[in-house]
Amino acid sequence: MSEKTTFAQEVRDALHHALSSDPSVLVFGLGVPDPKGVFGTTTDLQTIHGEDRVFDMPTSENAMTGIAIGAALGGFKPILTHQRLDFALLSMDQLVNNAAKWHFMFGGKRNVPVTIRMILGRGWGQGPTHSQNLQSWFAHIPGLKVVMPALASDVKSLLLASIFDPNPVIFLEHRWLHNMQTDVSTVMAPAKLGEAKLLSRGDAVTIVSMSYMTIEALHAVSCLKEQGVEIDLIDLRTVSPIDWTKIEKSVEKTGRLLVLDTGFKQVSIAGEIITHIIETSWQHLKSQPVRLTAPNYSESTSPALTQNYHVRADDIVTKVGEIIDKELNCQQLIDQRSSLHDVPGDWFTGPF
Amino acid sequence: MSEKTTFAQEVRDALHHALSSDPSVLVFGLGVPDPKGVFGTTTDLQTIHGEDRVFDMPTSENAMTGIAIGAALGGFKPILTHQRLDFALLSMDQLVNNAAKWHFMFGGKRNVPVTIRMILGRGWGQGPTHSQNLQSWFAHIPGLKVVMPALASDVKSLLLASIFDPNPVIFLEHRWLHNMQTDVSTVMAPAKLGEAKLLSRGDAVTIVSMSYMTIEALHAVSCLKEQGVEIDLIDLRTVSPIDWTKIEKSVEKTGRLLVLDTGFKQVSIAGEIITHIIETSWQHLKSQPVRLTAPNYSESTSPALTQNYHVRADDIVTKVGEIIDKELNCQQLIDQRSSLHDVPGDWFTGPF
Amino acid sequence: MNKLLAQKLSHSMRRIRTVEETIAERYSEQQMRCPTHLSTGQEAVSAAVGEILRKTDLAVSGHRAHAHYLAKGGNLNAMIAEIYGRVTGCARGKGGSMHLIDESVGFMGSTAIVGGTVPVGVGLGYGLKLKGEQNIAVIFLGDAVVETGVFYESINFALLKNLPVLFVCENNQFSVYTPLEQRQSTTLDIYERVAGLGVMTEYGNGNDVVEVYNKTKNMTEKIRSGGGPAFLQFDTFRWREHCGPNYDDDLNYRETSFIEKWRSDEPIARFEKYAIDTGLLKETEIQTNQIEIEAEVNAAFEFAVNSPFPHADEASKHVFAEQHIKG
Amino acid sequence: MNKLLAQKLSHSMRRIRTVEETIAERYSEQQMRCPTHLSTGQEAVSAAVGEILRKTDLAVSGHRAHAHYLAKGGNLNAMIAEIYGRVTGCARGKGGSMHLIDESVGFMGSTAIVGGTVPVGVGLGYGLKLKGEQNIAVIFLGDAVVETGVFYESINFALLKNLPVLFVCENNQFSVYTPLEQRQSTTLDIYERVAGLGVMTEYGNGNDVVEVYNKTKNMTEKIRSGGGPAFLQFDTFRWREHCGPNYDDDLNYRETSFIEKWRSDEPIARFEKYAIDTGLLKETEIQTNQIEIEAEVNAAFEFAVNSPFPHADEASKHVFAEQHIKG
Ligand SMILES: Cc1ncc(C[n+]2csc(CCOP(=O)(O)OP(=O)(O)O)c2C)c(N)n1
Ligand SMILES: Cc1ncc(C[n+]2csc(CCOP(=O)(O)OP(=O)(O)O)c2C)c(N)n1
Ligand SMILES: [Mg+2]
Ligand SMILES: [Mg+2]
Repeated sequence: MSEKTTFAQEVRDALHHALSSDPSVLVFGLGVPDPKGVFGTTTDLQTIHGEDRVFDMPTSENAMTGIAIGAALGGFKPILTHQRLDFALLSMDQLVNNAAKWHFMFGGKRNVPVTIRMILGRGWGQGPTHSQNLQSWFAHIPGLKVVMPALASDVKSLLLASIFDPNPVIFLEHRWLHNMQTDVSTVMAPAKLGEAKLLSRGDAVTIVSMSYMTIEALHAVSCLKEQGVEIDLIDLRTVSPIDWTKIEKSVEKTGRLLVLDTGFKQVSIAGEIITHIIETSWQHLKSQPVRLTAPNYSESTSPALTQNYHVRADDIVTKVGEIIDKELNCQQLIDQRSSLHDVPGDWFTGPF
Repeated sequence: MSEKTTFAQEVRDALHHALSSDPSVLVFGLGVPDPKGVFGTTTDLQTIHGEDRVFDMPTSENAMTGIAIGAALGGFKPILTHQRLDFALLSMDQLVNNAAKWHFMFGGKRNVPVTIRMILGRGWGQGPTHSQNLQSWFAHIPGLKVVMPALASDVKSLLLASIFDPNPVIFLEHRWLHNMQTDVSTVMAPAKLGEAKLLSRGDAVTIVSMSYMTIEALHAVSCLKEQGVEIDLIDLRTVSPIDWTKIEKSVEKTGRLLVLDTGFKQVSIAGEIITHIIETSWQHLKSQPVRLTAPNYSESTSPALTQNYHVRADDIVTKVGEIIDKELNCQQLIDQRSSLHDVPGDWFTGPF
Repeated sequence: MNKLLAQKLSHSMRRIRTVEETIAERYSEQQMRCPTHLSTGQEAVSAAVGEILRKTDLAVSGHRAHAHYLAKGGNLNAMIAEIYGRVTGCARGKGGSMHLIDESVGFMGSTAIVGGTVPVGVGLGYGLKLKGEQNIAVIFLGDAVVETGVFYESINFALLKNLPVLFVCENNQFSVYTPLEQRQSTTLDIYERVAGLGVMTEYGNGNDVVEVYNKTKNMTEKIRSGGGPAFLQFDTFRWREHCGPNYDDDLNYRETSFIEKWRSDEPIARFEKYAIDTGLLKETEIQTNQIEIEAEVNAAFEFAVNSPFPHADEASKHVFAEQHIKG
Repeated sequence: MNKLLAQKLSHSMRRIRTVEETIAERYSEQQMRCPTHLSTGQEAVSAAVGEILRKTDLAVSGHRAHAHYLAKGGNLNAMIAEIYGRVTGCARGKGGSMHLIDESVGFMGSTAIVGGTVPVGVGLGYGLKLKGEQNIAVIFLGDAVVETGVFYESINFALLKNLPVLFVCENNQFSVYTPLEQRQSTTLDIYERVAGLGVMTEYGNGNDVVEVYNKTKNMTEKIRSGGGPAFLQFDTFRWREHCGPNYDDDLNYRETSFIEKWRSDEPIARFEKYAIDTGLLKETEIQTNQIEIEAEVNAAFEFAVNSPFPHADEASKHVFAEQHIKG
């Protein structure tokens, strides 16, 4: 049996590798060198790489984003971390008016290689301002790349690709993924941003997914397989730019599309994918494309109000059943659930 | 012949009326009391209503949004103006984490009646950071209403509705509309937010549009009419919430949908409308729904690079021709153009 | 200082302490399922400021708001129920520990984004000024708020319009695990930097409830008489971990000597010693008080755990208000 | 002050003035189709700072950046072509007057959002410090920038890390039509408030190029020797309208006496009178200079109007960089 590691540990390994292999890499953010090391993703990095290159910061999200941009223009490759995406709302001016546009508005004279990690909260009373999944916003802005890793085995190569990409990259880490396990591997090759990954093959339906939704989709897919329904499951990995070729090819085969999204429904990435498929693959569609997303309201704090908030594996199975007009059973998925709905697993006992 | 007034003047009249009829109304923003009065939309209001209720502000977009929220909680109805939407990017934290969520996250204990006017720039070298149309962002956030007036005859009632709505309303005024003319009227009835308006009737195609795009659409519709093509033209007026009933009903009739949007294509309101129609009206569709939007890159400064950037009436005619598979002529629309492509009319000679 | 005031301060500090420590004790039951920031050790500031404020003064706060809410007169049952996610909570269970509200006593809301309510408080102050009723707006903030741009924007506007706004900074010298000197230039202390902007300021020992009381009293009077905004810094110390019920001194992010210095001088014992020594309070009175407080707090937890959860339908409610709600 | 320096300062101020006034003259031809903010009247600050900075120092600026770009050594032809929207422009016509860049001389970019480049400059300063080459980052800013939160966040970080950053504030006392006292609490002057935060500051008359030179020289030396960030405020006066080529004094937003005071003391005449009086410069030298400058400026406009527009395809280019571009 191979040794196991976690998603969070893989993030840390990617950061450590980047810092080790390129002296221009900088890592900073609230709590980066603290005892908890941003959920274990930055542990010991300051001790190893020094205070100049790895440091904590003031609660000044907007300026620190601009400082990252300036450092990038000065030849560095900064990686800025926000413990919640929600805090980064303070930095939209620097992100959108400067980072995203610098290369364009100066006619290609310079590029801005910054990576901005933002953690997506969920459950345990994160509530309205600690649980926003605003990938739609970033994907709407020309000049930003947006990465949403799902698999612990993918996150290292995706983060390395983001760090060494010449453009500003928003790297969205779902809090519920940090404890996911994978085999230890020493491969340090960056992925290609903009390439989705086919996680399972099938003719029945194409499911397009991202981030934590992909974990739910994987459960759904195996439950569906047992019932004879084979799924093309595409994990987006990069939600901007989107790997249209892979999605179009799959829909050409299946004629059926279900898109999963961790964000609010209205003006979602899921909607964009459906619209794009309507534009490109209309003639291949056998049924109407469908999306499952978070609803058009915020996640509340009370566990009583988050019970049905998020899309789960059984919802996916049910929706596939509707799409292919077949009675499917998902009781097994519901029975499998070992922990309460508002925690990623029994290991999580609060508070953050 | 009735007397004429302009879109800008109608905005000013709405503000004046609101200030006159409700002592809790406040108007502030950069330049509000200055000699230019925000393109003539705030002229003389300070002189009439006093410095306590109508005032200039520091270049502190984030705090001033929070101050508007605080004033609202204290019983006032503040109207904050940004001369460009782009500047409001500094205030996303206050807008999204506070204004949009206050009512929700305090369990309905209080509402936040703020109106935030943002002007959308275009042309005359506005460039990447003075021309963003980010209605998609606002429409993605639960708790914000988003109004995009098109007609000079509509703007007054829409602004009054926004001011007196109990929720935060983003009111997006396209700079190219300010000089549009309409008949003077003394009606001061607020519109209903969330209600679109059918501007022309027809069976061929449903066109859904917003803000300045509606002006281009009106030209297209009359050119199409001359060629025997009758259009259902729906001016959205409110892009969140969207008047789904009106759009669904029209598509049920026409079976064909073209959506126009002033914003970037990827993750646009246009995409949301198409996806929604796919979800609700799949069985009524005779052809694939289509959108015309700004492209997935920013508006450049050089006039040479904005020539084909925006969707114009003739593009709409051509697209309708594709949808209904009919050769249509739009030369007349091109010939009609009296001013250069980067100004709203000959009256505009720069610089802002 | 008179007897009545001494009683009130002791009672208020003990009440806050008892609430916080009861939360800490019961958090592991896994029924308070939200991030929770306790104020144990920092009670003096809230207690003193709370005694000075009028019900018609308006207050806002941040993530660590239990003490502010209680001291301003917020309903205890509704707060505990809120932390338990019950429909009887002050935000019907939608906001949790970080979103407290009780407008009936002028507690206008606490939110979770650092610095997020600072301009809101200034906007409340603007409204109060227009209404001309000599009420003030109070903004409770931590030392990290002084790093946020919106704080300076808010200060500038408050000065510009000469607003009746009191900024109360509880400097517990840490932001999560990070000491002040890793986040701010500390050549000048916080209050000195704020004074440098032209704001009236005062500085004091946040463990000393009498000092906090006197300095705050003095400053609020200046504000009420039209003196414009003021900023108070009180140094203080948080006993437990930043977020959650435990002690985390084993992580060694704070010097042992530092911890001991602050703990040994803790506000309740310090004040009660003084009050007993000077004859303001009697040991027995304090004990009686404590018993009453414990009964009240236990009742609040009873209330909370016996309250129903909000109905599932509430999840989608309150996105838009249907009408203007009077405060 | 020596002869060479006097010549350079006179030349630099005249060159900036001539460029700005030629733009003003030709703007009505409707070929410079972008918002354009002129620095006529404010030349002294740019000229003096520009003489002091090294090519390897890095500068950023805001919407009113022509003078900063030119003084830092930016290519004149590329700037005029940029304003004309031509492909030979410093940003290939994509950015216009408000987006100037010439990294070959350390002018790292100007942008259109008030305060937007302040943290960028601090980030450049952080990089310079890590590289340890005693270069400094210079941030040009207007008086309105002092109202933005990001300014304070940037100041805090620059102090915290003791960065080699020079903030140069040209206080022309107006933001568009709005005087300082309607935007800021002016009990203390800007530099006094910044000093209050713990920053080294200096204040001077922005019409006096000698004063600007000496105070800036002194401050840059302190910064280079590790003294940390510094803030300079120079009061100055914009002749023309905020944005565009015209005079707008008919709008009466500035007092006539104020206008007359500043215009009568304008920086070029003031300096040249002094330089001639003290024998540093001769009238004839100045005239020869001016003729050369006019020829250079006219040539730049010739270059611009004769340059091609970018090809339509360029509109969609440069959204993403394909590779890292070395500065
Ligand atoms: C804008 C923002 N950034 C980061 C956080 C995460 N965060 C929550 S509390 C906190 C520390 C605040 O410290 P301080 O203001 O000193 O208050 P204390 O916790 O010490 O009472 C931080 C950084 C946040 N909530 N908001
Ligand atoms: C964030 C932001 N708000 C508003 C504007 C509009 N605006 C452009 S220039 C300007 C005035 C800036 O004044 P100042 O900094 O004093 O510079 P000056 O124009 O006087 O040189 C304003 C408000 C903007 N560009 N960015
Ligand atoms: Mg603290
Ligand atoms: Mg100015």
